[in-house]
Amino acid sequence: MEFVDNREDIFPDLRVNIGSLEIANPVMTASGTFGYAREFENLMNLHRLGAVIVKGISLHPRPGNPPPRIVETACGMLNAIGLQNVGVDRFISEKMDYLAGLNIPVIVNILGDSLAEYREIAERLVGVPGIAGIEVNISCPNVKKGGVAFGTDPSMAAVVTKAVKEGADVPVMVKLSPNVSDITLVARAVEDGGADSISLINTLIGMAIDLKTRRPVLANVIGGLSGPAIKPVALRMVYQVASSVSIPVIGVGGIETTEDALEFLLAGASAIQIGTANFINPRVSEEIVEGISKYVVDENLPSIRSIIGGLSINDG
Amino acid sequence: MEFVDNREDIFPDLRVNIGSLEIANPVMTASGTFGYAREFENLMNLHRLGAVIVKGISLHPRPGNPPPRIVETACGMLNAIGLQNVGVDRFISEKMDYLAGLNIPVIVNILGDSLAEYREIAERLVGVPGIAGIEVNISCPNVKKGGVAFGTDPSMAAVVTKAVKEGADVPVMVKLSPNVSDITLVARAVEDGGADSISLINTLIGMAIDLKTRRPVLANVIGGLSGPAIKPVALRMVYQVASSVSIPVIGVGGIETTEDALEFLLAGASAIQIGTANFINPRVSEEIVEGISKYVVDENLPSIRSIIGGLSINDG
Amino acid sequence: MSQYQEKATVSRVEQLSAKNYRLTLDSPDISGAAKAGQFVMIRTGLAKDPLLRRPFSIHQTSANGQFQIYFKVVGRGTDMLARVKAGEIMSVFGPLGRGFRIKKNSPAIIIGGGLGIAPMLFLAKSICRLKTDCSNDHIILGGRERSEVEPLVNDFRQFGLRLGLATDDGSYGHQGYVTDLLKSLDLHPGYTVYACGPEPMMARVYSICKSGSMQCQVSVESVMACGMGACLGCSRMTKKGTYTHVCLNGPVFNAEELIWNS
Amino acid sequence: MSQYQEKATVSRVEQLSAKNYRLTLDSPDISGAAKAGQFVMIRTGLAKDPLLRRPFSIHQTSANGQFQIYFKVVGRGTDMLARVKAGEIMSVFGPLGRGFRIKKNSPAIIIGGGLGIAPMLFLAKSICRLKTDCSNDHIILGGRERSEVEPLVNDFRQFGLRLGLATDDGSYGHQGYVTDLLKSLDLHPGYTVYACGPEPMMARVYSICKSGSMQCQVSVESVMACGMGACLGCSRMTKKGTYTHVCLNGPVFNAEELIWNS
Ligand SMILES: Cc1cc2nc3c(=O)[nH]c(=O)nc-3n(C[C@H](O)[C@H](O)[C@H](O)COP(=O)(O)OP(=O)(O)OC[C@H]3O[C@@H](n4cnc5c(N)ncnc54)[C@H](O)[C@@H]3O)c2cc1C
Ligand SMILES: Cc1cc2nc3c(=O)[nH]c(=O)nc-3n(C[C@H](O)[C@H](O)[C@H](O)COP(=O)(O)OP(=O)(O)OC[C@H]3O[C@@H](n4cnc5c(N)ncnc54)[C@H](O)[C@@H]3O)c2cc1C
Ligand SMILES: Cc1cc2nc3c(=O)[nH]c(=O)nc-3n(C[C@H](O)[C@H](O)[C@H](O)COP(=O)(O)O)c2cc1C
Ligand SMILES: Cc1cc2nc3c(=O)[nH]c(=O)nc-3n(C[C@H](O)[C@H](O)[C@H](O)COP(=O)(O)O)c2cc1C
Ligand code: FES
Ligand code: FES
Repeated sequence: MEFVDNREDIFPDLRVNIGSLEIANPVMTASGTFGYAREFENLMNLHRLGAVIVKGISLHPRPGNPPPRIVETACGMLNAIGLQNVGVDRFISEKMDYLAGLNIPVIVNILGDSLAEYREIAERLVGVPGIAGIEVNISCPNVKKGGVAFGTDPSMAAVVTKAVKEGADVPVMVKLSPNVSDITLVARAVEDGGADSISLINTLIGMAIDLKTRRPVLANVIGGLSGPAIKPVALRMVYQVASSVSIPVIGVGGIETTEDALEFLLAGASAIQIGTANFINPRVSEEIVEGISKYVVDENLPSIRSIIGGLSINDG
Repeated sequence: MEFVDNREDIFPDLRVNIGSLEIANPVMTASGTFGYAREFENLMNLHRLGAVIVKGISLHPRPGNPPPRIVETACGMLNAIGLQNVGVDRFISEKMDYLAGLNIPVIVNILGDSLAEYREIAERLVGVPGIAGIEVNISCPNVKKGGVAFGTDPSMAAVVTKAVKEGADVPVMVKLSPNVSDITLVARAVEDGGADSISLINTLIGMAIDLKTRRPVLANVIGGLSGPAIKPVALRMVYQVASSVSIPVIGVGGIETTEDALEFLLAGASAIQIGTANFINPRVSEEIVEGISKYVVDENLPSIRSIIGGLSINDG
Repeated sequence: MSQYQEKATVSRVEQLSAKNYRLTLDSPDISGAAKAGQFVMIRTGLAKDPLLRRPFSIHQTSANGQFQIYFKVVGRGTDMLARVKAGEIMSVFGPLGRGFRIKKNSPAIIIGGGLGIAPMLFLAKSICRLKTDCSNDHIILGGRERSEVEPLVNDFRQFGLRLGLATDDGSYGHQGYVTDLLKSLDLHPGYTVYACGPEPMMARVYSICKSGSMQCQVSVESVMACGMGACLGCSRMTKKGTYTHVCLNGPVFNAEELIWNS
Repeated sequence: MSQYQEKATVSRVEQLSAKNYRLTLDSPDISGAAKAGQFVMIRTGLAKDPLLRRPFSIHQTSANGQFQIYFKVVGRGTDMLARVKAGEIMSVFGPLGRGFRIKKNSPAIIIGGGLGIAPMLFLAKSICRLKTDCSNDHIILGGRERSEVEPLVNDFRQFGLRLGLATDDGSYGHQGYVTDLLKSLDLHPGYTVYACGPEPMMARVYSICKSGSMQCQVSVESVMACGMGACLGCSRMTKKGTYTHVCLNGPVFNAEELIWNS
């Protein structure tokens, strides 16, 4: 057995660490854009993913917003899904078996209306097989209560983080809203609150108007802007936050290509999430894993980790 | 003389009021995207503009940032011009003669490093013929001192507004930064500070990375995102601010077409500014004036004013 | 359920009227798997704008690995699609959704209004193939004016089913609605009505079916981002008071499951 | 200073090598007003992405109202431009910038490296027209390999000026740099050198000119949003310590005005 050459297993070495969680490669699918993964099983090889983050789960089922819920904008889209989901109990009973069977890390995105709800969702997920982490959504613009205030007020963000940490038995990633004056304040607050990692950005709040009807296009009036349009904002915030905290940062916002993904790693992200791009090319996440792999080989990198935060800034 | 039919002069009626300032139509050119207007004299009919807003002027000349200063992004661009300008004195002596000769309202965009500077620029503009208003830039992301802090802190924004109002002899429009948690707080603060009107949005802060060199594309690292990509954010903020203050609001951000412009009016803007689109089609502002004119005729509107804030919201 | 993301070569572009086009695409996997009433999502350009794919019903498939879409230029995506040239390659994703559930033992009335005619050619073909004789089935095509209906009529004639035609302005066929023609038939509860067209048309069709106790399947539209259940964008309220998703549970629904305003 | 935004019809598309193309555009206003060294801004697509126009030197103009650009596919905009077909209409804006200042009484050495060859055809033509006899003038073209140079040589031959050719890999002409050929000439202070190419090439050309006390004009690039002085994006530091703008004060500068790193 000692003669088996294992280099093929670790070369190219794409593994990254999100705190105590080691994942096979830095590519995750973003919450709300990949269903419960099963939707993609015939379209790509799910086993190639670094991790799957599932649609946001609340304590009780939510019907979501009335239609229209989405509208395309320039190089982006607005969504006001309104966190339609089956609630944590049905999520565990109906969705987790399949997800656990995939043998890839599953991160559950959660959202509550109150501190107590956040903590309770985390508690219900305790001991459920297959869950590798929790992503706390404190930033969804599409629910009226709580959500927004939690994400824009650093001290509230810290308190929510603490509540989830107390309830959870897995690492906790907190997902930040970009709709704030100083993202580093919120980031440091959730770090102090005990977050194991930070993901950003959620969507920017936007609006679209139908000139013919003179009404907002979305029934919910406002929605969350995602897609390539927001990539410059996401990259800037990832860079700022990665420079401000010492926990791992996961970058998300407008990633469509391997190059996009690598730029986020250079900016300081330990991993990335792919959102809207899944709608355009359902195989995109696998293709980006392949692309990153090729990059590590072509550039002769010891591992993908060697470029994380590798951005050079000219002080000249 | 009483038999002269003047209806042609007022039909279609495109006039709008920005407080005490009446302009012939709601189309302005945005600061920093239209030079000092002269650059466009052979390309369009400058007299058709509702108003011209000139490149941001500071107390002393500024050289601006080293290149690269711009980079294209998805449906947008980042700029870090760094407020290159000739300073207020040379602006008055070298640029104002031409601008005053145009006989259209000229609004001077100003930026200072301190309260005293803001007020002093306003004072130097007192009595200069041809100036119809001042637009106060409290939101430029590209200068290190002052600028950003003024724009993101409501009380600072109010103080700057007051300082300029004390110095100025023309109406004062305050231009807000979108990089804030709650734009309505800043808007109400500048209204309380005495602003005659509010324009928004300035650029979102973003970043671009060159994968090959592993450096930020812009020498300044970060820059301001403009263009169609940001329109949904601008539209949402204009809607929110127009619903929160009683002074006129001027909408800017990603406007490229007549439809875009009309959507901002529906959202509550009394006028609009055209920025990045000038770079793509130097005649765009004139074409939008024509487009709005046609809309008023086709829709049989008594005046363009009748659609300002005319958005219907479904409460159903 | 097999879905494919295929690079399809455009083999033919037909302009059927001022704004209506038909594309033929070489796409063996999709055309092989497609069922009547299903749709595809097509990327209309190479760049990031327009960003999202656009949904189009499968108009018909052929045994040699091709399928067609029939569409109207209404905005930027369809405008780009109308400029496509034979030989170009497009990214096509499908077949998607649940198509029509063909009732083999029930006489069929197929109703297509405007662009709703698009999926009905595939349906008519499938019904006739399944039944071998469909001379007792009906098809009713309608539109605002001649150009919305006439160019497609020959394709429908080949199956030998009874054809009714209507236009709002009377420039072709009966002047009036497809529902006038529907009502003029000797309707009985055994019929299954399959309809696709503007919402008000489908609402009227459904109300006729309801009073006549006939089965009614409708193909509805919704704004879609993904077309395959990932975004939850394409919601539509059901009679049960819960949302259903047009891309997964539709686009073809039993009309009675949905809420109709009329 | 007349600038036009023209809807230009593409009358010819030539692929000169794997990645290099030449477009001929019907654009009477622009081609009528253009001077050698000026450029145009072209919108490469119909949609909002790519958003900005792209700058291209005017390669040559013709008396019948056409001009050409010669370009290389390096990114999304040029990729779209390479897919353009004859008959299509493009939005073109120009002529822009300050071109070469031709010194009528000074023998010329024209140096084009890589894509820097693009504006030099127009310049060579203009010099020969102005001087009627340009057999004492030189042109030196260089590139990395044969395909970057050869396809253009015939166009330059027509003027009867002395032609030197160089490629980095020796696959065509002299193996080495255009500056080797420049140095091999019998240089004297009376010459005016006109150069366009990669920055290091222009830096070397300028340093040769400086030591030889020759006039040197260079055409430089910069990222541009507007191409006409409105955005202040295209700044470049001058020896005076102030920024100049490539689109207004260039793209052709006296090399001594600029700072060269080498
Ligand atoms: C399942 C399904 C099948 C369809 N089949 C066909 C077909 O066979 N032939 C055909 O011509 N059209 C069909 N459509 C409609 C087609 O998808 C839209 O016309 C197209 O997406 C418009 O794209 P655009 O970029 O040209 O318009 P846009 O610029 O996006 O919008 C222009 C106008 O079209 C409306 N619109 C945009 N997207 C949709 C959409 N997904 N559904 C409905 N309205 C929309 C907008 O509200 C707007 O008023 C189908 C839609 C669905 C959901
Ligand atoms: C005055 C002037 C004249 C020019 N003339 C020619 C010409 O005759 N033929 C020709 O092939 N090219 C010319 N260029 C360069 C040409 O503008 C760029 O190659 C083109 O803009 C690239 O667009 P893209 O969308 O394909 O590339 P992008 O996708 O935008 O970028 C791809 C690569 O090209 C670089 N690039 C992008 N824009 C520019 C730019 N404006 N200047 C320099 N590098 C850029 C980027 O940094 C990147 O590395 C000229 C540039 C200027 C400023
Ligand atoms: C349709 C849709 C639904 C989303 N739902 C969620 C959600 O439930 N929870 C969450 O934290 N983020 C949600 N997001 C945000 C994405 O996870 C991601 O942060 C954002 O879209 C930016 O990334 P992108 O530009 O790659 O899409 C959703 C985004 C979209 C487009
Ligand atoms: C190149 C450039 C320079 C700008 N300079 C200024 C400026 O000096 N002062 C200012 O208030 N805004 C400035 N802006 C912001 C614009 O006026 C406008 O607010 C912003 O670009 C959004 O509008 P748009 O999307 O239509 O471009 C600048 C924008 C650009 C693109
Ligand atoms: S379109 Fe995405 S779920 Fe239906
Ligand atoms: S490119 Fe805009 S000023 Fe030169």
